[in-house]
Amino acid sequence: MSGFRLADGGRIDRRTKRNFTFDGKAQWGYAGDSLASALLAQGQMLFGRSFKYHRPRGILGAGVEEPNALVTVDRGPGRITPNLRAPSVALHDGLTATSQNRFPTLKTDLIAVNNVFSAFFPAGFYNKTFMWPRAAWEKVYEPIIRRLAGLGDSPTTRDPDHYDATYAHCETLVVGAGPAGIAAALEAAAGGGRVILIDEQEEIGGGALSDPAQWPWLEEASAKLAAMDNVTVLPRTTAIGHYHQNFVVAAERLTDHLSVDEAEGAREKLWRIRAGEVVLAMGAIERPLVFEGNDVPGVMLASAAKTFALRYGVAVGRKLVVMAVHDSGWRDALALHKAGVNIAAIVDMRRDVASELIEGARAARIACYQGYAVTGVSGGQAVKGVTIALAGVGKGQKIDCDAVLMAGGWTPTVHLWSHAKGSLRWDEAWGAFVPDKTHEDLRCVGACGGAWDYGKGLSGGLLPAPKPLHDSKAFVDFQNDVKARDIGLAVQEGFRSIEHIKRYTTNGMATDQGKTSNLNGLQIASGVLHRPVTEIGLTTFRPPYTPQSFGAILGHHKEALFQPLRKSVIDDWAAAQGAVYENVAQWRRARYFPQGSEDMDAAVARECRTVRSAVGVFDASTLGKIEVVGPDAAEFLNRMYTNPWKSLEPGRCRYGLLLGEHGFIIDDGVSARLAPDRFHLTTTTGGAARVLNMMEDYLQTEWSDLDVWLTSTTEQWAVIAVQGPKARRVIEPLVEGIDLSPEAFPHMSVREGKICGVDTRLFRVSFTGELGFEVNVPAEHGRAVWEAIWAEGQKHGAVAYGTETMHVLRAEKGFIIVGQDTDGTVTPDDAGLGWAVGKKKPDFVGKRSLARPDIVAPGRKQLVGLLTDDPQAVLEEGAQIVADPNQPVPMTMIGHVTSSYHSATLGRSIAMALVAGGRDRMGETLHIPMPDRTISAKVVAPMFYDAEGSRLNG
Amino acid sequence: MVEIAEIAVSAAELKLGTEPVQGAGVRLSHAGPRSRYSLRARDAKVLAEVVGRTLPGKIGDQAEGVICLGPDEWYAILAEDTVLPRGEGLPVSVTDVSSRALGLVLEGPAALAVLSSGCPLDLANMGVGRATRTVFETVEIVVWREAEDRWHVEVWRSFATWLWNAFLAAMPGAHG
Amino acid sequence: MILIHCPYCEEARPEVEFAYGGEAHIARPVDPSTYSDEQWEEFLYIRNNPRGRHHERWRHTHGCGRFFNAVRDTVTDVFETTYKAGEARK
Amino acid sequence: MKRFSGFNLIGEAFRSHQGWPEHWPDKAPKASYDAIIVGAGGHGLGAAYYLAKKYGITNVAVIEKGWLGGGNTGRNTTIIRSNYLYDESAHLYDHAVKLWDGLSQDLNYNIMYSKRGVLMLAHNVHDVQSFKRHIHANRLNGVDNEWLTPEECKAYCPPIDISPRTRHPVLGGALQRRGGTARHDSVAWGYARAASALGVDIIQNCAVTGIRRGADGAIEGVETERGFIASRRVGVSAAGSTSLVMKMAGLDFPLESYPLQALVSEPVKPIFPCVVMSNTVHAYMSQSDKGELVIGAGTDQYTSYSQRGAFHIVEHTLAAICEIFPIFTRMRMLRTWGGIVDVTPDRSPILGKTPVKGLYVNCGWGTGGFKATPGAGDLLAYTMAHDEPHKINAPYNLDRFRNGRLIDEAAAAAVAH
Repeated sequence: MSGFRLADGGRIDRRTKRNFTFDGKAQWGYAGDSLASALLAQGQMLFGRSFKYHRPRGILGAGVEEPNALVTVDRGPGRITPNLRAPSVALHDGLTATSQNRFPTLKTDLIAVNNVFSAFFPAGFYNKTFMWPRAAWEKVYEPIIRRLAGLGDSPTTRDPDHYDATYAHCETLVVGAGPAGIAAALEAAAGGGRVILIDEQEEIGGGALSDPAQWPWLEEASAKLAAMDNVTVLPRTTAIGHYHQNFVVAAERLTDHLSVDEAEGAREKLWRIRAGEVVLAMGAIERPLVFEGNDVPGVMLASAAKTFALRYGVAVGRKLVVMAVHDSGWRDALALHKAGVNIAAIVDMRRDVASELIEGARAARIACYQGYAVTGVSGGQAVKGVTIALAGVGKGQKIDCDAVLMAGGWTPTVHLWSHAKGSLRWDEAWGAFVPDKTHEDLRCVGACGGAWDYGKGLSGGLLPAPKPLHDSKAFVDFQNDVKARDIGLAVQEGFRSIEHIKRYTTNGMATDQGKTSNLNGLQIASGVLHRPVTEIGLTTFRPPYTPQSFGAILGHHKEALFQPLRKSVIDDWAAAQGAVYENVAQWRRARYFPQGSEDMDAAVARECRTVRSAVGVFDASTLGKIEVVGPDAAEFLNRMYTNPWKSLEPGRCRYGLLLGEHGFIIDDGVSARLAPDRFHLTTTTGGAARVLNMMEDYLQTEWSDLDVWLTSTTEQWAVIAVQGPKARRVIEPLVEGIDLSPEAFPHMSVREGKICGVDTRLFRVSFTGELGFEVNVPAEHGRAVWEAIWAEGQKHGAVAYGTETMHVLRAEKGFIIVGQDTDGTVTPDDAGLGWAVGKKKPDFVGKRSLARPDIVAPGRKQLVGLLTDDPQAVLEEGAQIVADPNQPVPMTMIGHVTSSYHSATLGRSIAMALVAGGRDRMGETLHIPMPDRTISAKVVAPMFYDAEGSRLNG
Repeated sequence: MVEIAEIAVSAAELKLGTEPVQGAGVRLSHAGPRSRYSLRARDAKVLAEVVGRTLPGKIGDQAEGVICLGPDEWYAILAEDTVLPRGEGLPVSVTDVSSRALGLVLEGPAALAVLSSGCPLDLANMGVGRATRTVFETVEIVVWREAEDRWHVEVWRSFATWLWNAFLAAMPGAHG
Repeated sequence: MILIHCPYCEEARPEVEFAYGGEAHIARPVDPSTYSDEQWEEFLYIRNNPRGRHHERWRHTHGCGRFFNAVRDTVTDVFETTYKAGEARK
Repeated sequence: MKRFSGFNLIGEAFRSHQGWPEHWPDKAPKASYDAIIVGAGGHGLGAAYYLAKKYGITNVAVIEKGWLGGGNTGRNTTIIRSNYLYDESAHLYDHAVKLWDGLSQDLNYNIMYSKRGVLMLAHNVHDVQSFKRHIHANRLNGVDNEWLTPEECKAYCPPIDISPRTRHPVLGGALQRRGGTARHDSVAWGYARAASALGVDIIQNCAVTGIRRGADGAIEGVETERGFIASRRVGVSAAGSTSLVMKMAGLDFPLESYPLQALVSEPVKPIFPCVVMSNTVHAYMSQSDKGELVIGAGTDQYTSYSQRGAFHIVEHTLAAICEIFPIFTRMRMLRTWGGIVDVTPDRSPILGKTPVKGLYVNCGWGTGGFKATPGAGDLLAYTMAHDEPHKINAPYNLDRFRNGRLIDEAAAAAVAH
């Protein structure tokens, strides 16, 4: 049928038809319709199924408060969105919507048997059963419960849409563009400051959209706002939360209201708004009444029926009965009557109702029943009629109707006010909480501020009924199937705070977050407990105001832009060579350079052999670098690092070990003194930012008297390590102005000069144990210099090697990697780096902690080398070490393997490990129990190659 | 049945553009090579003498490419190949960081909106000629308002690719 | 995202430019070696953690780079004041 | 206490469930108790239950300033696991996991412990080394934890994107099959109901205002909004408020309280079968029985008691979630909330005696307290009953901050070079 569209009226465009489908069935509506109004116009009453009992449900509200009519909208592959509220879905051509949480169909839902047995599933039923047999919970009960629960289906593919985000600033932000909000915006705009006015609906106007008398004014005001260039008006934008200092987060829906082929650009946009003043004009939401049968499709809020009729030109029924406890019900009824909707009767719990309302109703030939309450609703999937009774207990009389309108009074929308930690005050007249105090520059205007005259009424939605509460089937939370009696049961079972009652019954925890159920639940609880509402408390509102897509919240941080991936200037060259990468902190680094069909082991073996026998080139650019400059530079480093720095000659390098104040190793690196007042520090790749921040901390807050400054030069320098017996021969032809001879340029020294014509800081250092240089050149020249060195290197059989080979080569020499061979609980002595601690220094960061009882106690884990009895067995890094392999589990573990590799140079495996009392165990055989076998290994010094270091001077 | 399509472009595949990109009301381009120095000193006068330039006195001020970033810190964006003396032995720090950063330029009426897509500052209220260190989402940048509609953005070299593409994502018309 | 008034920049700036630095006015001893284990534990680990007025350090990392001190109410997160490092406790 | 069972549930259905008594009677404080627990979260209620059930001390009061279970117990993401590295941690959390198993039956209250598995994703070589270390240590400690290849991770949890082209490719994962989730509120309610059935008084809306110590310095009782309550044994299990309570006893603690946020999506049909955690991208997620995706965010950087966090934390968390699980960008955030987590310098708890005789403490659980609930309760009870820590919680003393014997799990997963 299609007889529910009124002859005229509404803001819809009757000349423009919109075709759509619901549950596969072709339907149509007009431009300006919502999915809900278009379906109602077609006589659709049944929209969804409830969460728990799968009861048939219709439309309750006309806005974001809607708990029942949830649909899934399908905009094509990857563009499926579940749980959308039909009244908030703008109609567009080709809209494809389906109902949810029903099996197999909306009309005949087999799971509705739950409803028959609902007596067995009261609040908290799951706590009381499903415990036997033990295993059955996860195996049987839980899977079933999980399948019955949930609403729509999650998307199962990648979302092709993208999302925008921005920051915005204004002097005044107005949330809600009803009459009060628009007035506030106009007033603020007149002052000249930047104003942002946002509203969640398709067009601004709020309540005025449902009141044709206000449309001319609305036109005018909208035009005025549009004309002011200091005003930004954002419809389809929901303020989801208020955060500290008037930081309001809102999300704008850009394309979901358009047909798929009209949609272009980002789907949604996140607005992160910092406002001087925030004005909340979010209005109020009408409250349902709690009576037997109040969830039959066709029972809805009076304000919703008014909106459907006056804004969308749709009658929600042919014969309506209004159940009111508030004047607004009468006013809406009269407005509906005026719009041509047939109101059969107005039933009001109150005996004394303002005479002009009664006269108005009589004049409209509407039967009036004061002092009566609806006690029952007939009809299953649609209303057939109601039973009313005097004071809810008298003899019942039936009234035929096909829709029932509830006018239970109003709840100010104070969500954002609460987000801002504004306090609330109980207002008897409203029967609701209204804003009280806040420390933010924040105010509420219009209905949400409690300042709105839409008549008087009773507070409290529970109507008197012939049945006792514990037998009542009156619903409070429609989506979660919470009945008044569930709240009674919760109280009976000892739950007295609203937080408890809410969690036990799940009242207010559905996707509408209690917009229509919180206050009714609260007042029912207060009634049962015979205690004032204020003593029961109000559940705090949390962001978001309405459900918000993850997509808009993550904005641009999606896929390729999720997080920056840092690459050195030589990275592209490595890629061209087919390098395999690993991520290290924010960087990616070449791990190895496979040739042909080589796997990692083969490639690394080749790279290692070549470095040891000829030469290898390695991109060390990601190492952190800090320029330390000033007269007190040496003094500062002396206080930061464990070892002495004042005595370091310009032109020389030193290994620096950095501890936290807790005495454990946090970073290391080789640093150079370029001039009496200038040092070039290096840190680990991952430690760069951390170390600089730590040094700044000490410099600024502890030793601010020192004349020294720190500058990050990590990205100023590209660093090319040239390592191997032929290293000098490779760079010799390229270097100008530096005498590379061993005498003039010994190991652990630095020179400034030129290479390939560009400035260089040339370090003679080695992390491989071979003769080695680290060429520092300004990053912009890094690639060119690298290629020059590479070309030269080809004459000497050079390889490019990656981090894996670097790890193997340094392990052969027993050099540690902070973060791999140390783990934040390792002291210098534990790591065998006691030599790097200045014994004579009175103080350095972390020194005092090294004297703590447990740090000086015997038996600490110490870094040692391990040689497996089977030279080909490569231990797994992280494998645990025991002294007695035959002990039962739990075993006593005395350490773990920190580094382990096959060493091509030595033709066997090598490993480093942290072992309790390790240095006293030299020569001991320890055991590494693996799942399939136990590997035994001998404890040795962590130095496997060229112990005397002769190759350094090759 | 979950089926996750491959992403079109990965973080590793992002490219740093070389040519200017024109979007609706905004143009993104490279500022080109510059000499850059980090200048530090307790006493601005001593430093000013060393580098032979006037140093703006207030944080956020800028004079001839020298920006006051902090009470003892200035950042100089100078013509390519400008060399400043190190002032060795003096209580100052003059450090060449020419290669550390790249300069990107956003210009046009929509430039402010592009920058505001990820920068939390109220840039509309930032005076022409002023500059500051801040962030674009999680990435540190230095923003210098060279003219009403022209913004010079300094970013560390390895973050430039991400920033370039983040700007593109916020540029109407230039959207990938 | 809280706004923090930087006493060096002399303007309120967004939290993401700052790094929190823990409780303020915990001076590192000039000569830690004179500290007993108990004193050293107190310096390293014991924190006031009040509900209400909290003296704390912040660093304007992505701004002027300076560490400074602040007094903030830990219940409302509202700043009472911020002041330069080295100034007396407020 | 009326027994909970399917049989009684059906029986009650025929009398409209009017026969169910209060879970726990709301008691007024007596003049004195043999033991007082300050804080009626899962840990505190658990301690009261085990004091009465295992250690024969039934004259016990649990004092709560608000409503029981209203703190972190009701605000966490309900993850249960025990695959910790160090022996001390593995033993502590595995003690808890053993108690989780069968807790529903012990309490006659279905707390919905669901062993659906906790999968921790490794995204770089350092993660792999660190996870393997955990797995080996767990195996030798008798704690289940196994290595999964990326394909096995995908098979176990299909929404994971294991493409090598993501910003943080999945290189594998560590799976603890016994890990999972439980219903947080039910845990508090179940303990409260079972404890009060054993004679424990649960006193809500009764803030502690002072701690009274005798001339010898020993505990004599607690001052409360409802008067003085005497006891020579007081156990403080007050999470974020522990510093404040300890100050009343004249003790300064190595604790700081930070805001921790979490959020849930709208409910959908089952799509996410387990718990997945990723430390590298900072995200963890599971799906509740109700169908909501339950997502943990990070802590804010500053200390606070506001139970309110910054929005950019949520931005980063959801970006991370959608990076690993790209099918969820159109899912919608339904509710966010904040808790106050008390963090120690080594991010491990303090559980045992204090320098004050008769004063015991259980705090510093940081973001990991829920999983330990039964264990922490039992061990606090044991320590109070014997005036001696159990060998499992002995290492979790205050001395470690003086002598340096820290239990630093986070440091052990130190960031790589």
